[in-house]
Amino acid sequence: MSARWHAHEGVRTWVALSPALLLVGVLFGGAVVMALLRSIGLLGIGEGGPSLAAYRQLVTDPGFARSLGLTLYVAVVSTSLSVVLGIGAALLLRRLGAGRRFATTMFQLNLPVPHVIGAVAILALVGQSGLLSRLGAQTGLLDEPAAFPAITFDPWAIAVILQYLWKEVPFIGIVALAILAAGGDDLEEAARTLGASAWQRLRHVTLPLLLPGVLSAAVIVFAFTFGTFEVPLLLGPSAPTVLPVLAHRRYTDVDLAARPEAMAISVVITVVVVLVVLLGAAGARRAIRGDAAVTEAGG
Amino acid sequence: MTDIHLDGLTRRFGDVLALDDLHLDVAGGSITALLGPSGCGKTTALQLVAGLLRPTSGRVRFGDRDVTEVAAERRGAVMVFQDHRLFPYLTAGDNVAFGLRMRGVARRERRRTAAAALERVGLEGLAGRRPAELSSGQRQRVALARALVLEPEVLLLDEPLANLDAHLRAGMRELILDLQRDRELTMVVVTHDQEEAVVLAGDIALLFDGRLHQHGAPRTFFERPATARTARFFGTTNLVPGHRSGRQVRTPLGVLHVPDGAPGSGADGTPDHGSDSIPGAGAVWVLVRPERLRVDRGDTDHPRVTGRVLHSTYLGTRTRAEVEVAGVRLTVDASDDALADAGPGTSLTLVLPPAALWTVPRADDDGQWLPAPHPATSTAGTAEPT
Amino acid sequence: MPPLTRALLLLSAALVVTACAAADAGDAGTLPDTSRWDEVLAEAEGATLDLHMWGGSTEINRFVDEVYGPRLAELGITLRRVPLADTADAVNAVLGELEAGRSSDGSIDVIWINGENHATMRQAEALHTGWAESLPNAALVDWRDPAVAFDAGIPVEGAESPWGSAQFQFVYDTARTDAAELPASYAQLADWIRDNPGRFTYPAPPAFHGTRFLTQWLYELSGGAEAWVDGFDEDAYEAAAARLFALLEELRPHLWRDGATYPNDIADLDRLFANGEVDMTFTQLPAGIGANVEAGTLPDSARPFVLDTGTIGDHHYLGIPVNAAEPAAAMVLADLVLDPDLQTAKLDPANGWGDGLAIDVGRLADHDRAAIDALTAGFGDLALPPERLAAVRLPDAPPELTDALDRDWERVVRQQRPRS
Amino acid sequence: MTVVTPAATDAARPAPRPATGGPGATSRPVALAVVLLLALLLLPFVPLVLASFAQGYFYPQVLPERWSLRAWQVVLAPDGATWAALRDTVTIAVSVAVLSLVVAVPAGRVLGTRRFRGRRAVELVLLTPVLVPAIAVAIGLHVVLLRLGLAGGIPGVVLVHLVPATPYVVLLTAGVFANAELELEQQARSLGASWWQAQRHVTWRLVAPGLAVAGLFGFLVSWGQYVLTLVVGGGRVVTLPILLFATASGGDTAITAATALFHALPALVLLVLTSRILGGGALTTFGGAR
Repeated sequence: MSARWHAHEGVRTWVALSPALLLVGVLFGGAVVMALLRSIGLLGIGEGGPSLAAYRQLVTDPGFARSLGLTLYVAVVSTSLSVVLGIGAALLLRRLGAGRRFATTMFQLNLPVPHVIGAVAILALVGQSGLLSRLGAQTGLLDEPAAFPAITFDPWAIAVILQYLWKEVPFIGIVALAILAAGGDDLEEAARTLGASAWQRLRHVTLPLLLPGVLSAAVIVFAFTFGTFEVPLLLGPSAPTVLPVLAHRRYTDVDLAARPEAMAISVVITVVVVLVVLLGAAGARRAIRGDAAVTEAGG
Repeated sequence: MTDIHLDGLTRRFGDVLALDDLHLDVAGGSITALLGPSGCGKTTALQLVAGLLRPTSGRVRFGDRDVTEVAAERRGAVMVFQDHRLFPYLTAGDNVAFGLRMRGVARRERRRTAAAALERVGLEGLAGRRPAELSSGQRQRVALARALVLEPEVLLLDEPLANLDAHLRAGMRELILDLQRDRELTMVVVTHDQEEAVVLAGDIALLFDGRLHQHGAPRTFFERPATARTARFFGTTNLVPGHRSGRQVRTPLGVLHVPDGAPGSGADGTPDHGSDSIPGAGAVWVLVRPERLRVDRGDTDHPRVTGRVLHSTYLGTRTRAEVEVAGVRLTVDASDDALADAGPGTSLTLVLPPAALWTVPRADDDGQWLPAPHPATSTAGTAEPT
Repeated sequence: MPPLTRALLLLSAALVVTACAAADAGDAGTLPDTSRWDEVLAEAEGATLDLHMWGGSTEINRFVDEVYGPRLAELGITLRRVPLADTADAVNAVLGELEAGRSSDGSIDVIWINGENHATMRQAEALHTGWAESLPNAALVDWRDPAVAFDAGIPVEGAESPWGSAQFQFVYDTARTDAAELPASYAQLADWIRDNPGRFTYPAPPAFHGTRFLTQWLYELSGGAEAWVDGFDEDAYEAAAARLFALLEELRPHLWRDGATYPNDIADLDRLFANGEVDMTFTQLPAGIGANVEAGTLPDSARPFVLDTGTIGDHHYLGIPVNAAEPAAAMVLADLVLDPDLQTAKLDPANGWGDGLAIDVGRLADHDRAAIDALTAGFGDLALPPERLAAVRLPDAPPELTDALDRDWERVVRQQRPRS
Repeated sequence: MTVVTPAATDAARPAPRPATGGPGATSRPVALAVVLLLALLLLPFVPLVLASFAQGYFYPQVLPERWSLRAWQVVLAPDGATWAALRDTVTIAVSVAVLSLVVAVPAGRVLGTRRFRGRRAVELVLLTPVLVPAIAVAIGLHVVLLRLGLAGGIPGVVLVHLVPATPYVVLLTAGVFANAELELEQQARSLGASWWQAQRHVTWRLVAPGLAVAGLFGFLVSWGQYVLTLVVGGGRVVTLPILLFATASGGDTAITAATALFHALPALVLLVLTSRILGGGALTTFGGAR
């Protein structure tokens, strides 16, 4: 192979990649740069030069700290519960004999449904005057709406987490099913003949097999639950609220000085998410690309 | 050493009868091969022995212990699979130590035993490698080590060599035989390759369509096949149609004398299921192995036949030729120069040593194996007795 | 203002500052002369009019499409109604275009606007001025009424043509609350809240109804609306605000959900009220809650009421951006909506809206006036009589006051931080 | 995210062999647990459906006292805002799907089949827009588009939707190419097919279903976008999410419920459709289109 061919090969590679990188780079990169610049007071209304006033303001503002805490709590709880319940659901569905294909299709029916709709539906279900509360009233268990536990707009953001579970448990479940479908049964059988009990098979075969793929899917879930705006706005608590809602609230604040602060919050959201991504980066890419590690086992 | 007893083992999947009433005994410390074409139920049988499947009916006994209801993980039968099934997220060493870990053996002890096992299969020093970094041959040997390290009562191999390249297979067979002799394991090997069955197993059980067709020592399958189907499966290509009465068989090649011994009975006389209905006479196939036929050099009084050579192929150590005699095609394997020089069309006389002849029952319509006689030269399909 | 309320108010100053610098010397589109109205009609013929308005109420949207659409079509104008989740989106779009140098042929011809959005656009000089009072139907409007001449304390100066009027009213449920117990002032409301723990709340500012609810409370604590008519006084505000927020803190445990959280907007409050989680909600419709009851968003037993100490009444207007592509057609619409028969139709809840009049009843011809009187008589007790509303109407507060209220509420009530 | 075609795996396994339990039958507790799981997932749709057919559906009514088709008549009104919103939403989503595929196929092929220095870095760069929250990006993007004069129109919205959609589509396409047996291309060439014929008759047939899924994924990411559409669309672009939020702030629960169901329906139809295209019952994961 002449060197020229290799060079040619390399060039062709980067030419093929350029449209995607250009589009994502210019648009997304431009947006992030804009947000960064405005968070230090440039391009915005402030005449003064770049200043970290907005960030200093955030650090001193207890409201910000509480919001950050709440957002982390919501994202971590939603993600970990989604992983546990998702894997549980996958293991359950896998043991279904007849009707497994139908059940799995129904299981992921709400995946394409946008979150906004999920929020409206969950509010209508678990709000204090929602369907469940009304059933309580009809059966005499509850005498007034306030008797129903307040899990919407509540400090623990339970309705928000419920909505995320409603969408993300099927997502993790499907990823787990995909990984196990590519050789999970065979390895468990091999383990059985090697004397592994049901519990040992789960701990030493099924879970290790699922780990890389599910971990990367979990990163995606964390990034979403940490950064989304519509669901906590419709279902979540108002004080403290999650960072995205806080960022929006500061953003539309009458006081113009709040705008760099809003940008700073957006930057913080971005930084936290990118950090988590770097943590699970390898797994995330593999999960999305679908060639989970287990395929080598089949070879 | 544990012997295995399978009593009337049957397994049905919906309306598919995968295994039908299998009765088989495997002596402790011996190797039995379950042989047959794909879909004949041999893998299902193995899984039933391993406990990975529950039988629809029938019992599985290890020695005097009835293990039919015992779960695979407590049955003491380890299985090595065709696709090696190593745990991709564990190193080779950890894979081998897996079974020990399940038994709660301490880490240092496990590591030491695993290293020894790897060395035993010729993979010392590769304990740290991931399965993805090993060749298919190495992976299969790790799988073997993983099973042996548990010193199982029973070792079950499901087409262990099917995925390996030809040159690797011979080495692996030696390794398996060596390991088995070393630990006097009771071993059952499933394979579709009769050569592998003959080399590995002291005893072969031939299955067709979920039923046991013939069971016995490898030689009987070559020399004393019970039925034409067994013969064909084992590659005895010369089948001459004929009618037998007593020890004489009228065939298109003339009257042939066959040695004593009821047709289809195993050399060591073990009763065979497939052939209990054979009377001493009637429609039979006369079988003669190509390598037992010889070119006539006028130095014997054995029966001789003369035919025309259709074509011949040089196989290095010997030559294979196809000779048509009275409408019947015979394949001859010999290292005789005369054969090597015989071009197509030349006339050739072959010797039929009586000891090499054997008869198996022939159903009236069972002529499908016979290659359609060449229209131009053949006389009637099956020659009238002369 | 619903979520993303003033999402793009953000860009106002930033864009305006850069836009003015960048845009070439303001040759924003000039307005046709309204004195020769037939020429305006001619110029408007064949135009496509982009009307940007809050799209949250399907009834209002249907009213605009089905009533104004055909009448404009008769004049050769195609109405294109663009629904907004928040009027600030349109404000931002105009300011964005100006900032990007597009000072003419803009994408928006006319905006349904009032209050802060009006203030923002006037601050950015983004609205045509001086045209509203010269429309043919402007004669029907009482431009001397401060509620018309001033929009949230800022003089209209012909930059906005009134479309309708509204007045803040409370709503209660006769099935749950006895009319006699109703409070007549904010002081009595505070007592009512203490007596009915968990049964009252208000939308969180900067939601429109929340801000207005607190503004009226501030009026009562600072000696009435008169104190603010001639502009914003920082010290007077500080004094009154201190008393207001102290009171709100004291009342907090008695509110719905112990005052830990507040509904996002009037829609959430309506839902809480309709489902019996709280006992009061608000409305702005002079024609009362007939339309809401008919649409099933409020129970049949709901009734409006006002406090003797007064509630804020104001007008909502139509404004024409400086870079409007079809200013003539925009003026035709502004004039059209003031036709007496269309104002009456807008007042009638059966048509889905029930919005107050922008025109002065006194200036109408007898038959128009009779039609309106007959209509209001038919409202029954689902609406308050116009006289009752007029008697307690207070002017809107200057934007500085409402902005200060919003900011303080966020810090004190939402974030529980002491007022700086 | 992972392209799953269990139909293929089921077919690959000769005899049906559930891991445990009797041959083929499902043990009772497992079936019961699955039914409960599915019920829980479908439960939230119940109050929406009830509310959408009700008039004055207040607490404590469980079944509406007054049934009414008013909400659905308004939502489905022929010249109503809903159909216009649906038209725009579909136009945008389809253009996003197509454009993202056009950009993704070359990049995906390279990422899926070739090892080259910097591959990991490229993937990470492509991954971040998917993960960074829309609110943080929306504001910055709007100013960028304003500078480009594209704000406030459907083209601008399509462009901005490409940011969260393209990465998913590229990475999914990479997965498709990684799993496709591209050696068949050489096989075709050896059978005399030209480069172009090989692409058209072999490669395309191999990757088409997978690309359909990737494209559909781009469609669904755009389909559910709210913040980006609102901020960049400047209120002038009314997609279904925008309409849903506008009606939600309008307070009429019946119309909000009907609009929500109207918005959810097409996505569900697409799910069933694609599972049919890709071979009976094949499941495609949409990774929870945001």
